[in-house]
Amino acid sequence: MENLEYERLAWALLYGHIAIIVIGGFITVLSQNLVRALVGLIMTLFGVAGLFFLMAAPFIALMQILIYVGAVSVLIFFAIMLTSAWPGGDESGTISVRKIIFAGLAAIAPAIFLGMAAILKPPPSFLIPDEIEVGILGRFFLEDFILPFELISLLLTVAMAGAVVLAFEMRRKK
Amino acid sequence: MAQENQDLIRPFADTATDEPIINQAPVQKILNICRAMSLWPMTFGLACCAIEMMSFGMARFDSARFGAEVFRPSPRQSDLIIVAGTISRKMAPLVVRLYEQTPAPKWVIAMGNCAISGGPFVYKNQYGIVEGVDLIIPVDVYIPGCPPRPEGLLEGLFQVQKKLTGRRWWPLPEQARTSDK
Amino acid sequence: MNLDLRLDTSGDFYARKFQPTKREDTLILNMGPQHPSTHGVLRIILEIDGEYILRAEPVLGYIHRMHEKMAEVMSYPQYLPNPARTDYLHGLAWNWAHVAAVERLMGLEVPERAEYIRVITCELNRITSHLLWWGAYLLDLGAFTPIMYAFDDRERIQDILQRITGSRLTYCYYRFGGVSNDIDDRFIEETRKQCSRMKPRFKMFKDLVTDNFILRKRVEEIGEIPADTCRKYGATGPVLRGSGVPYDVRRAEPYSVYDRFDFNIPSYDTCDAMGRYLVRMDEMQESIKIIEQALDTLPEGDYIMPKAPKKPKPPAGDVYFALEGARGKIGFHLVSDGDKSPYRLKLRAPGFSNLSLFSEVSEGVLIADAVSILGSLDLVIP
Amino acid sequence: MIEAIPTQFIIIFVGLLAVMAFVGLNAIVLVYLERKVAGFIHRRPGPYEVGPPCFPHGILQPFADGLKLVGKQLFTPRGADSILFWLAPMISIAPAIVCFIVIPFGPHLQIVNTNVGLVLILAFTGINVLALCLAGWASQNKYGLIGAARDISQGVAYEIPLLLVVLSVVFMTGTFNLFDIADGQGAWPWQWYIFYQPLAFIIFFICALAETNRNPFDLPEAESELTAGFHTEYSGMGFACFFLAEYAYMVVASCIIAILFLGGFQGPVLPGGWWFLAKVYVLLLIMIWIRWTFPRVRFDQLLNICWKWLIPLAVLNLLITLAVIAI
Amino acid sequence: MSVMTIYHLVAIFLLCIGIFGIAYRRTLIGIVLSIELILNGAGLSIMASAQLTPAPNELGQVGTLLVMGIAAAEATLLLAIFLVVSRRFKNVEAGKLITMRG
Amino acid sequence: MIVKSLRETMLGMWSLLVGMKVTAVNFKSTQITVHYPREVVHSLEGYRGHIELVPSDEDPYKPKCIACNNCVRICPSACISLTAIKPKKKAAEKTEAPDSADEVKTKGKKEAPAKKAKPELESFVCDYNYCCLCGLCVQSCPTGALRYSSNVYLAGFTRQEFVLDLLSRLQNQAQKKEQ
Repeated sequence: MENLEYERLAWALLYGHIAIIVIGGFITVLSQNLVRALVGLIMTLFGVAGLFFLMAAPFIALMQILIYVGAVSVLIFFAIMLTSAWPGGDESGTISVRKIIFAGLAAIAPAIFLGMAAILKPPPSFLIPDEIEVGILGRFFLEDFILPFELISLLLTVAMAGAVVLAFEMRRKK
Repeated sequence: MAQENQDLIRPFADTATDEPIINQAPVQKILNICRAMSLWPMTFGLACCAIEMMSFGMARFDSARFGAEVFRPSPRQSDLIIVAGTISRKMAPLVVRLYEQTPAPKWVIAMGNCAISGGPFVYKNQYGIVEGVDLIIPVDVYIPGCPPRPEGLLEGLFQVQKKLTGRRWWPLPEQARTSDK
Repeated sequence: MNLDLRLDTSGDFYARKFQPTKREDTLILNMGPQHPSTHGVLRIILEIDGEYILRAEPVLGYIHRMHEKMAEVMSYPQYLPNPARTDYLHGLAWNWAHVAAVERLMGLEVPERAEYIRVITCELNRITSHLLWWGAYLLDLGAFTPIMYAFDDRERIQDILQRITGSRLTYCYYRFGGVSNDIDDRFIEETRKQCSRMKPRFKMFKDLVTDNFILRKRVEEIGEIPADTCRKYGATGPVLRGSGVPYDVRRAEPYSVYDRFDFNIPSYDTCDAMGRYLVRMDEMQESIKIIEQALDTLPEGDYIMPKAPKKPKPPAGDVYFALEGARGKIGFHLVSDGDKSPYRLKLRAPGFSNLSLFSEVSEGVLIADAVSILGSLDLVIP
Repeated sequence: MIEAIPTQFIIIFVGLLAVMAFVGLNAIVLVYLERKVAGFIHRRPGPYEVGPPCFPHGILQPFADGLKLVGKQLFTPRGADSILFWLAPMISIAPAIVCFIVIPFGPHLQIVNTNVGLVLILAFTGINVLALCLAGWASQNKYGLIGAARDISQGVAYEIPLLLVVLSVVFMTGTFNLFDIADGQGAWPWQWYIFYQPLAFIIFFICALAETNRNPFDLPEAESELTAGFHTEYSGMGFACFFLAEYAYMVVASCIIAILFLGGFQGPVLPGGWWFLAKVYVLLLIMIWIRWTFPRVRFDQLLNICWKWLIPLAVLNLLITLAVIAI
Repeated sequence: MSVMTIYHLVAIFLLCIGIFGIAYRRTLIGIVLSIELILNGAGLSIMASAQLTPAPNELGQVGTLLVMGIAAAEATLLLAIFLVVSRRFKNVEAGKLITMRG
Repeated sequence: MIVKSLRETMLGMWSLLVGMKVTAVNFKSTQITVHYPREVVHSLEGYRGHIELVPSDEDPYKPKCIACNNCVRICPSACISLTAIKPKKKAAEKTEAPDSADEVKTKGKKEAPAKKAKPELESFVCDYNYCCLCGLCVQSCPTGALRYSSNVYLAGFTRQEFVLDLLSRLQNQAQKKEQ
């Protein structure tokens, strides 16, 4: 009995998060105002974080919030403010129908293939995932996945350096 | 002169007060008492009286005792506009704008003779002074003096509280004992 | 008189005239007239790039009170209360300037005791003015507590002054030929007490603020004004002395009885906000020195000339009288045509000259520094 | 899937309500405390007269302020993005409340004991930056915009040493579980981590001040420079929300410091909850004391402190910690 | 339909709407927002595949973390690039950046 | 260089602690606040408030004023207006308190000082709204009929409240004193 209630709750949560993701996605893509689009993206990010939670990976969910919401979207916000702080510089204005059609086609094509693949050929799966310790994850990173880990560190460092170099070039031009 | 000042008056159409969300008498009364006890003034000094306005917030007279020490720099967060000083014609539109920027339950104190009437700066052929802030924005309480002492401003604060709640909350200064400070 | 009060987001006359430069993505920021750090009614239009100020232009006149015009309408004694309202922080100096200008024009001989009283009260007033500046400046820099301590002392001095002058702020104490009230023993005693009280206070101020690491970083090497620039703009007072020029009217062209006292003219050649800060802090101590000397040597006698003119009518002619106010050189240029009111009066307000520096100094600094510089100039916009 | 749901769903719900009450109460106490402490430092009584004689010393002052703010007109400035404008205060206050559900207030006083508690708090406090940016941007006010830009730079910069310092503590304990971290320390002060990691404590404290926008790092709302910074245009409840959020984050920061460095609920004699409360309030008092003593730092100095001092020191601290652990 | 399919469908939705956004948006920042959506979809898909199948869970989590790291790096770089672009071209609309020389 | 900057920073940190000590000392010291409505400051003596009439020695209901108009003429803000009747004339038109400064000014000029018989004061109005508290009127008074009040607690809802009819105030004060 209790389990049934919990299962219902779980489904409700699942669909709730999916709804958030869908709404957020549409806001992100269709909003005329870039900051609102960013808020839509944040909605989506929270929804995805919620799905991670439901998949029993709270650490990844929190990392999603920490990295995406706390860092990436703040950076994008910064970019919006620095490039087009005032109305007119963003996405206002009409967009041609042709463009919408092409964009829609571009989006639907993979949707059909992948969607069919996902529905018709589902791999074996189960309902209840395991939660793993953060420590195990860390050990995994440092033992088995040391190369990707180092690579991503390198990538981040290079990106930082590149950003700094670009920013300095900008300042010099002043 | 009075005729010219008429030009400065404009209908306060932009500052239409919203209907209160809760409009029950006892609730309103409690809310009014709360408002009276936390009048946040705006950091808005115009001239000499502003210095006395500072004294009013400082340790000796300490407006904090009556919940009025939170001087907010932004008009959006303040309740009380203390017009402390002479209003020149150049400043007048800005005073009006500040008044309009302040959200609805708001009160205005005209502090000092300049704000009340132009004070010592009223003379023949005078060209730059608005003769009284009440010509441009509605004033609730007047405090005369040039400048008034901080006690006067405190009395003005009490008057605003009286206007809000219908009673004076503090004893009269006549019965006060003399402090050694 | 047609004042258009409609809300206009494109800015008013000044902001429109202040065209942005060719550079893109700069922001025109309107600081004031109602802004906590412009102290009342100064307005500064800034063009900023990020946090850096590209150009700054002060807009004056939000408290234009027609002091000069007023003098032409009113008779000499009727004008007595007004100079103190020109610079409401150091009112007595302005009061003195007016009185002394008329006295000089009429050739009146002021009794010695009156001169001493003038010196004492004026110096006390200078201390209150500097104290207020000190507090307000630190308020600009984000420290809230010092102004409270400054007002503690300020209130005490104001009490002392109020007993004899009758007001706290806008004094109307000096009269043609003397002062309006004699000082008594209680005044002398209280002043002495206050002087000795101030000395440990300065130590406390130093501990709390002057030595503070954060404050030093905020004022050192900020707003450097070379002595040349000061001369160009006619800056005087602590601003000039903070740039290493020990020019003080009290010493350069001694008026009244200042030549009898032994005091230093503090000056710092760092030229920055710290220099101006230290000059004012030292000046308060020098003022205390002057007051103590004056109290020691206070002569007996009249406090006002026996036959002081009630309604002076100075002979035709003009006179210029300058003295050292808390903010710099105060000048009164009085032209009389022999009537009961001046023909023309020109006031030299030190704040005006000092403010004109701001535009040049604040180019290329951060907004926070601009606030610091503005505060260190110690402006009272007349 | 079924197991994936936290089994104490109801507990969380009730806990959230309790936390909201706690946050509100705390804000009221803190506002009163702040004004009173400021008053005493200035040699004046602070709030004193408000309230009937049975509530002396102005204890009712914060209530009056709160109710007044509720009764103020809500004002959406012209040209502002009204949805985002009112969304921002809510985004600001909500994560603060979430943070409280994983904090162990006492040995048995914790709503959710999760293995990722510390990460949760770090993740959710980061959202505040976003809220303040939204507030500054949406109000179409230049002061607000500058305040928002300052807040982003400040928030992003100070997050880094904060994380590094937290990591060095986590390496010592080997867990993100706040309860375990607190439990791992002994009852006596020399068993607390402040004793092993004094540098980390100082860095964390400075970063906490910066993250909660407290003086001397209150640049996004620098009163004398930007009038009121990002909340210049907020009136009534919007302002109150930011106010509440600021105090809530202060409490969160103090709680984290107390748990990470001061032994959390550990302490001799008294029951744990009281110790925790005492530690948190001592930290809050120090924050208030600092606020009323120092001037504000400048913006570039703020970033210099972070990049030139705190981050190298934090890295150093981390390396030393690792070395000690390895040995 | 199994739960994993639902997750996958959500991931596909994110991918599609991201692609749509890339084509539809005019400004570079809008395009970055869309790319973030796609990356999220990828992360979700990886997570679901690892957690809900017999595949090792760590693999999925590590993969997602790597995706996040890439997203962060990309955002940092793009921010700097946008600043330069906006300074040189005075706008950040993709359609108007037609010259190759700055 | 590094050592120097480190040393500087350390000294700076120490200075911060010193500052905190100062505030802590002040936290403990006694307060200087005057709890105003319950107690008043000790030093109101000498303060120039608005002016009041001084009663004559023989009759506390009668002012010392001889209606010489000196104060009216000297007042920079033209805030005093007084009317007087000569004792012989019976019916003098009653004037009300003037509203604006212009009116006051003209009135002040119209009323020629009666020189021959000792005139009796009929009304003495000080429009405190214009006063600048310079004290010239008190000093110019030949009979010492004016004094400063130390009533600094004025505040009201209208500005008309501060158009002070000093004569009736004098009578009220005399009445109070009798009681």
